[in-house]
Amino acid sequence: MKSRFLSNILLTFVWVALTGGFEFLNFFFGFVVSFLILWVITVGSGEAKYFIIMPKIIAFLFFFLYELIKANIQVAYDVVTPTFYMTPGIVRVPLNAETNMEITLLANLISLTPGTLSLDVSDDKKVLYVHSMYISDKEKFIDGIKNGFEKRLLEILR
Amino acid sequence: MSDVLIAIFATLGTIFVFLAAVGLVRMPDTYLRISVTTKAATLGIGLILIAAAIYFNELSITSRVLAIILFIFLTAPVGAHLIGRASYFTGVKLWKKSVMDDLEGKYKKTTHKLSSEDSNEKQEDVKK
Amino acid sequence: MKTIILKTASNYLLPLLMLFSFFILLRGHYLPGGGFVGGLIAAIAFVLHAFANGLENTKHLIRIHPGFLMPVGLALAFTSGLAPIFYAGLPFMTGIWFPEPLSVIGMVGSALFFDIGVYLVVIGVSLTIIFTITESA
Amino acid sequence: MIQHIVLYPILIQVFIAILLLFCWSRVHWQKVISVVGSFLSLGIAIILFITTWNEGTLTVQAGGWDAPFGISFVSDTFAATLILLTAISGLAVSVFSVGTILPARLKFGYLPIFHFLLLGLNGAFLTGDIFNLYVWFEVIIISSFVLITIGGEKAQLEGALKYFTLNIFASMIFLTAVAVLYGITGSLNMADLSIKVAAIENRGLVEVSAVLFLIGFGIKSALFPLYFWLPASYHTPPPAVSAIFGGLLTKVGVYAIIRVFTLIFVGDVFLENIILTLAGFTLVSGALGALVQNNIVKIFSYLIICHIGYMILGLGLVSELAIAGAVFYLIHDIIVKTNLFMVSGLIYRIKGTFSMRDLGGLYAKYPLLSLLMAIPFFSLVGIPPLSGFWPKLALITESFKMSNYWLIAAVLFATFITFYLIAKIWSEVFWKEGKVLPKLYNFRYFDKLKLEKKVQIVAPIIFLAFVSLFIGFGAEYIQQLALRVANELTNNQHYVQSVLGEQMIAN
Amino acid sequence: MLAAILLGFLFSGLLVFTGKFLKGRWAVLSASIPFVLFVYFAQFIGRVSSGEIISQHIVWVPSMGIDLRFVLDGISLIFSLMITGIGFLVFLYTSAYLKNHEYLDRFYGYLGIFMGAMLGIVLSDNVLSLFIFWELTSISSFFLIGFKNKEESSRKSAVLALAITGFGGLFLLAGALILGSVAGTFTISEMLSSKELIANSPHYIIIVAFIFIAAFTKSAQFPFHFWLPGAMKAPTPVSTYLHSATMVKAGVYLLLRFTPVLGSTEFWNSTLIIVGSITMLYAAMHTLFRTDLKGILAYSTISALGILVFLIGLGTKEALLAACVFILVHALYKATLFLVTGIIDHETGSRDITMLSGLRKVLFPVAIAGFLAAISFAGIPPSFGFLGKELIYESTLHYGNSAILITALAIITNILLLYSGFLVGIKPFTGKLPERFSKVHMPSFLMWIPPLILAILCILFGIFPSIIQESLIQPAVTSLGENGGEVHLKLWHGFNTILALSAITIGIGVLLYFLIKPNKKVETAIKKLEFISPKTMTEKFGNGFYYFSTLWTNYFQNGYLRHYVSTIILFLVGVMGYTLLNNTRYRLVYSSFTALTIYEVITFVIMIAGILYTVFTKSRLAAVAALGIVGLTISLIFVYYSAPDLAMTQFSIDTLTVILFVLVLYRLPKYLNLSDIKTRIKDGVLSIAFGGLISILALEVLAEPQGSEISEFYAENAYLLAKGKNVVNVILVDFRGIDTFMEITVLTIAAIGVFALLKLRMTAKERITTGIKK
Amino acid sequence: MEFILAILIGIFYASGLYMMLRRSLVKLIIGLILIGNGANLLIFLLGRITKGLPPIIPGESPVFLKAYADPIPQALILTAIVISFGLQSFAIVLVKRAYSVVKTDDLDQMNSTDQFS
Amino acid sequence: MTLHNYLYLILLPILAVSVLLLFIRFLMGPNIVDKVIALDLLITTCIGIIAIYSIVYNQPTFLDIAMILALIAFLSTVAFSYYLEKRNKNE
Ligand code: NA
Ligand code: NA
Repeated sequence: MKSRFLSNILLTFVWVALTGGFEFLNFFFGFVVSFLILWVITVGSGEAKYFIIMPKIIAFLFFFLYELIKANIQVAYDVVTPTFYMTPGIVRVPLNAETNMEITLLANLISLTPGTLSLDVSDDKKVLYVHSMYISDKEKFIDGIKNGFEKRLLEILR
Repeated sequence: MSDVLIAIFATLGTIFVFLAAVGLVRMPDTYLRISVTTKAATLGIGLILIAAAIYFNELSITSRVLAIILFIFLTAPVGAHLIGRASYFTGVKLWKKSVMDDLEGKYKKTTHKLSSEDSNEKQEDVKK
Repeated sequence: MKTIILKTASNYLLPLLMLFSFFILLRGHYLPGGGFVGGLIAAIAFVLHAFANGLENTKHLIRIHPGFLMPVGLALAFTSGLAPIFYAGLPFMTGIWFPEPLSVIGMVGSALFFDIGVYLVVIGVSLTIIFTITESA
Repeated sequence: MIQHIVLYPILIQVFIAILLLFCWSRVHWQKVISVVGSFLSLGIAIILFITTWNEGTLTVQAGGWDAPFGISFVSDTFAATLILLTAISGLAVSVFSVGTILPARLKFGYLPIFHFLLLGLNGAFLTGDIFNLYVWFEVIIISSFVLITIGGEKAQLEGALKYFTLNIFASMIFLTAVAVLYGITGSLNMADLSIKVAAIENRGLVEVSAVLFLIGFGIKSALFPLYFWLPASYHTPPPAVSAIFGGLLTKVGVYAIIRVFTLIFVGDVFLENIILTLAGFTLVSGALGALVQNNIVKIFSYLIICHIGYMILGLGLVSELAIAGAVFYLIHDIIVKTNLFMVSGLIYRIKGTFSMRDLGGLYAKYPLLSLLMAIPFFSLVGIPPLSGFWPKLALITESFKMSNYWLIAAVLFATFITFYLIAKIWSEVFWKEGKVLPKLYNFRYFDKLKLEKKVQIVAPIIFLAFVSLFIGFGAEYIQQLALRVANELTNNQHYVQSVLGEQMIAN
Repeated sequence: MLAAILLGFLFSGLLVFTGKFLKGRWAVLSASIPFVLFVYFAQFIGRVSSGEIISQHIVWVPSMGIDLRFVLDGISLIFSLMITGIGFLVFLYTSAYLKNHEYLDRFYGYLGIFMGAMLGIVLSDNVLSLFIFWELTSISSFFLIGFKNKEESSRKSAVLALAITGFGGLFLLAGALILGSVAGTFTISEMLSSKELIANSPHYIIIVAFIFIAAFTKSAQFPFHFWLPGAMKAPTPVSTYLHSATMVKAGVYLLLRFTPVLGSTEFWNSTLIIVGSITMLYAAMHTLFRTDLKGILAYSTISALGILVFLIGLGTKEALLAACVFILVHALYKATLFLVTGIIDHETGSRDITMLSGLRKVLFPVAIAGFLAAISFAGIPPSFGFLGKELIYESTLHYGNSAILITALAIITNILLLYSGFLVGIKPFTGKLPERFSKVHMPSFLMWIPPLILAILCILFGIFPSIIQESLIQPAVTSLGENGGEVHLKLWHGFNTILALSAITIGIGVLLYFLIKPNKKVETAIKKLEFISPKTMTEKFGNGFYYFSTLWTNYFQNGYLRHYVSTIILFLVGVMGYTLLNNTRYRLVYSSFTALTIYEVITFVIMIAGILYTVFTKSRLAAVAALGIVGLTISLIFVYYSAPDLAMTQFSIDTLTVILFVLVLYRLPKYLNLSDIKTRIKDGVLSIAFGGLISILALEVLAEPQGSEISEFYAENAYLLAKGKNVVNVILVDFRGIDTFMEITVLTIAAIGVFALLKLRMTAKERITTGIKK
Repeated sequence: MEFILAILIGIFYASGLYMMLRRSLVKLIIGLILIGNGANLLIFLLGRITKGLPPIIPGESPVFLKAYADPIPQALILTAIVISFGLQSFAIVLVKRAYSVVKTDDLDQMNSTDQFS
Repeated sequence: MTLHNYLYLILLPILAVSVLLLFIRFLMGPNIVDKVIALDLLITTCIGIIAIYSIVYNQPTFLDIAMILALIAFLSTVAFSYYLEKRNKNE
């Protein structure tokens, strides 16, 4: 119930931002619309509470942006230069993340940074298979993910 | 001032998009293409959209721009994941210089069940 | 498709898309959009959900049969067209409006209800078609 | 406010259809709603007809926007007549459907779609806007697609594919024509177009767009050499569907051709010659096709094509009398063809086949029913003084006045073949001793039906037989009507005035 | 008079419901209908003979010039009395002949309709109403010929007869309509005043030719005669009534009726003389080779009809008088003989002339009737037939230069007819009675009285011609436009050439009767010549025509959708190309075009490449993806050219379409390349022509100015009146809301269609199947 | 620009027709879609095209301040697109059903209803 | 050079060329997956083009189209993946 309420508030803000009218009536209307939508689709079985940890999120966002730009440049270099310096492959990364939300966010973040791509999660949710452009050292690569994205992400989410 | 900002954002964005396009053409295998491009474009489009937001400088438009960016960031990796997975099912081969394939033999051919370990029983191999 | 990534994503994309669809519906009279595109986006939201979670789950989520939205939408559109005949003896589909605009939606009148009718029909139609095809695939 | 009535035939069908959709799974209610609704809409059609007859052309501007800005709906005598005929055929087929359509089909929306089809027909007849006409055409064809495929039997699907493709293609050509017309006039209102097109200097473009309209509508009305979809498909759906198709569907095309070529594209000799040529070939080709068939429904299908030729011929001859002939034929044909396909349904119900070779013995076993069926048969041929006879008088006379002897020959030829075929059908189906046919499983033969079902099958046939007898024996009324229609069509300023109002024309 | 005509129809209408009641012993009562009518018409004899013309005018369809305008003059009267009088006897006869027949009620029904229609023909003064009744006689004849409808030959004969008479009927229709538009009226009596106008009209020949075809088919003139022998499949009362006494004379009546209007021209006279004489000779010869009584009678009827046409062709006063008399003569003796034949057939079960003899011993009154009729048939004094023949010779002898030739023709015909008359009327009754016929009974008096009455009349009118001279013949001749002089019918003219000719005729005829014995061998011999007979020719033509129809239909309706499409497109390209290229000015107003930019060029390049890729790719999925790209570029064009709503909609629809394709496709087999290179080139050329024309058309339209008042109105009023700023949306939900309403209706229907198409599976219980597995 | 668009529309019509003349069911439908797109673009072009000025009344003003694109063709096309969507989806399903019943994608083998019987 | 000219004459053509490159990949394939990726990226790039275009013509309205593209584009990728998986499963 609480989580649904939070989702509701969140959606209300999205609505207000979209319509651009900061009046009480618009908030109210946005709330009603969001409420109805949530009621229709009965979503939100607990995940939404995580969104309230705002500072950590912001910190994480900056970390992510940094990674994003860094990796982009690395790849860009490889793209524009005539020869490829890549050592690509598919790596099996064991997961600490447990819930669907955690796994999904992690996989997406990995995918979003250039050069890596989450291919799939094993059915028992223990392993993430990642395709990467640069695997000079497999252990180092896995370590980078586990101590980088995963650790920070789980900090926020848990 | 804002004009300069717009120009910078737009230029950077365009370059990223362009590089993604070049990458798509140049990359030697499907996984690399997915890997390289989807995200580069995402970043590039995000930057261009920010340029537009600055240009119009209006709350409703800015919020719309943010919504678009949010959406691209939400969907692009999922799409990449789906299509990458589908590539593997359909037997798209890795680049010949690839160094490893941990996924090999993990998919059950008929049900597409993915196991986490190399189990003792022999798994059917999707790739031919 | 059995992928938790898509499944999880679709769970947060669904409400978001629904919100957008409603937003696009309402502002159609002033900006690009309207019942048709709005309805399509809503339908696409559910289709996405169905891709990720299987059709049964999506149907369960919607609760009513999507086909039912078609007569409801048609009836709404029809009534909004008939209203002027009964209300003021004006020809079919003549626009009648509340005198004052509402802050978010703008002017409220028969045309708006008509557009909502369109919205419902489009959702009903798209979902009926896609669900039927998926089921018999 | 009397002109509000113009939209009622449309609104009632919308209402019925929506109501039927709400009763999706309650087939019994659907049947009741459909029949009661059809009676209501017949009532409305009669009122509209009488009002139009007394008051002259009526126009209602949908949405309250003056022409040419909104969509005008116009009921002149022509439109009102067709609305009336649609209501009559609609009522008959509604009852017939209730009696003959399998429950499986009824459970999947047969009746709502049927009423959507009637809605489309009513809309097409009443609209005064060329693009809106396109939309009504789409309503008609999509409903007909659904009706022709419902049940999904192999033959149905194969026929439907051809039906679908060529009709969609016709719509595209129609749309192309609308684009051209809008491109040169900037208008869509047909009355407005009537004025604007006349003022256009580049007659070549007008002619091209007219050709496009002719071909688009020509496909829909099954003219030679555009008719191929019809013989491929009309015999595949259940007879109730064929009845409404055979009676009304191709006629919408004819209606549209007549409307467009009397209102918008007037006085182009080249086009008139093309229309006449097409009419002649249609008469002959349809007759030749009918001659070689063995399946009675296929014979009727080809006869539809053949007889379209009469109507188009009347239009091509341009004179008021000839158009009156075309209109008379149209009136006759709608009723008789609808009935004919219902009759074929009845025959199928009795014997379980459409094949002339296998049929037989009807007259011995069902003398009264046979006599009843003879009425549409002989009306179709135009055994005087039955309904099909009268319009031919004007067509032959006017062809003669144009010194177009080969058209007279075509008319006589088509009449002769029809005549011969009906004699042959009578001889083979009714007279000949019937074979003992293999029993059909799951088939309820006519004998075994409950009285209620029998009435639902036979009553509509009797009803339409009486209507066609009235057309024949009350030919004077029909001819007066046809003359008035022809007069209104050839003097289209009434129409234009009614739609645009006095001051618009002055500008 | 309308009532008189309708009585027959009413009677048969009633029979539909009360048929069972009349089938039994009350059947004879139905004869009261023609009897009443006979009396009704008989009461006009006095008024008509005094020169009065009784007429009735009922407005029916005035706007088409069709009135029920009935006129009872001399010629109509004769026919009316014949129709009702013989009708009365035939009705009586039938009640016994078809006693307890399962479908007696139907039979009477058809007869009733026929009688009404026949009266309609002879009474109509409006040529179109005449046509209406004309067709009704064909139809009722169709039902009567096919009465024994379980026999295939009956059905075939019925269809053939209907086809031929219906064919003629159409010519009557066309002829009447043309005549009507030339004369300015459809009323025959009014046409008389415009005789000159009609004769001098350029359409005179076609009018006459059409009316001739109608008359010849109905009256079985060569080469349209062959349906009549076939029509003998009908029960004997029908042959009696329709195919000898009345219906076949409708053609003769038509010619007589139009003699005053159209006659007395070279074309009229010589055509009739030629056709009439060919027919009378040809048919008379045929009687020599027949052994079936009805066959002989049929051919002799054709021959007699030939004589009538021939006489009308002569067109002199004498000839017309002879025609009037001969109509009656023929009706009386032929009806008698048919009825007699019917009795023989009914009682002995045979109509084969070679088998029948000595029947006088068992059927004495019938023998008398047969004998008397044969006398009249043969033209032996003092019969009415003799009188008729004298008149014929008189008219041929007075026919100018070719008198000798045509008289010779008439004599030959009459000799042959005499032979056939004896054969039918006398042969079966003379000689030894075969053993197997010894138990033959006399039929009911209802059957033998009617022929006897007729036979007696054959002699009575011969001895006392004055009975009918003043009352019937004179007014009839007058009504044909011959007013000069009185008509005198006398049995005895003194010794003259005509008498000599009669004597020769009778002498040779009787000689022939004793010399030639009919036998089957001759009949089979003549059958070998069938292949050049008009009937065979017609059948061959029919088969050839059927073959042609098959070819034609198969050519166009060959089952290949692509052929249909290409035929339609060929037609479209032809007509459109002709009009467009004829009127194109090939001018491009570049200044009015918007400038081209690099991104647009690239968009176009991609779009075109996408289209081509869609067309030529070998993978279905790739085609769908390429279609997605094409859709995307279209959206871009909508963006470039200010149509945001369109861009959105196009894109969302394209995405949905792709999804639909994808969901459906994986069930389908791989693309196959099925057409050969030649087909592909042909299709390619056609496609390019089509696309090229559309492009030229678009450019042509762009060179024209376009009014924009309506869009300006929308732009000005969208917000002020319709409260919206997105004008496109305002149009959709307000200005043109009904379009949108119907658009969602279309969607709903499509969705239901999809649902039904995929979900509705006829279960085995619902699917109708035959027991036999294929 | 208009010139190229006109040619492009011709290409749409031509290739649509060419596809319709093939024997494959799927190609047939793609052909119809292409021609439909061509027709829509034709309406668009013949309604005259304007760059960068959508028919949306800007800001607070009640009427247009400067020239704008003609909204009517846009509304017409919108209706036409939506209708074609309905037809297309029906067509696609029809193909699917026809294939599952007739067991072939080859149109030439679907001519039983035209034959004499 | 004004901002508008810069965007119009330099950036838009670059984006257009990118689209062309992507299209070339679409044509080249070699797998259907590559075509799908190219299509997906094409749509994304179009969002960029539209955004620039809206600046050039000062029409924020066009951003709404970009929004729709962003909302729906993803779905065709999902559909194609669905197709590929399902087809593969059924073989
Ligand atoms: Na990455
Ligand atoms: Na809308």
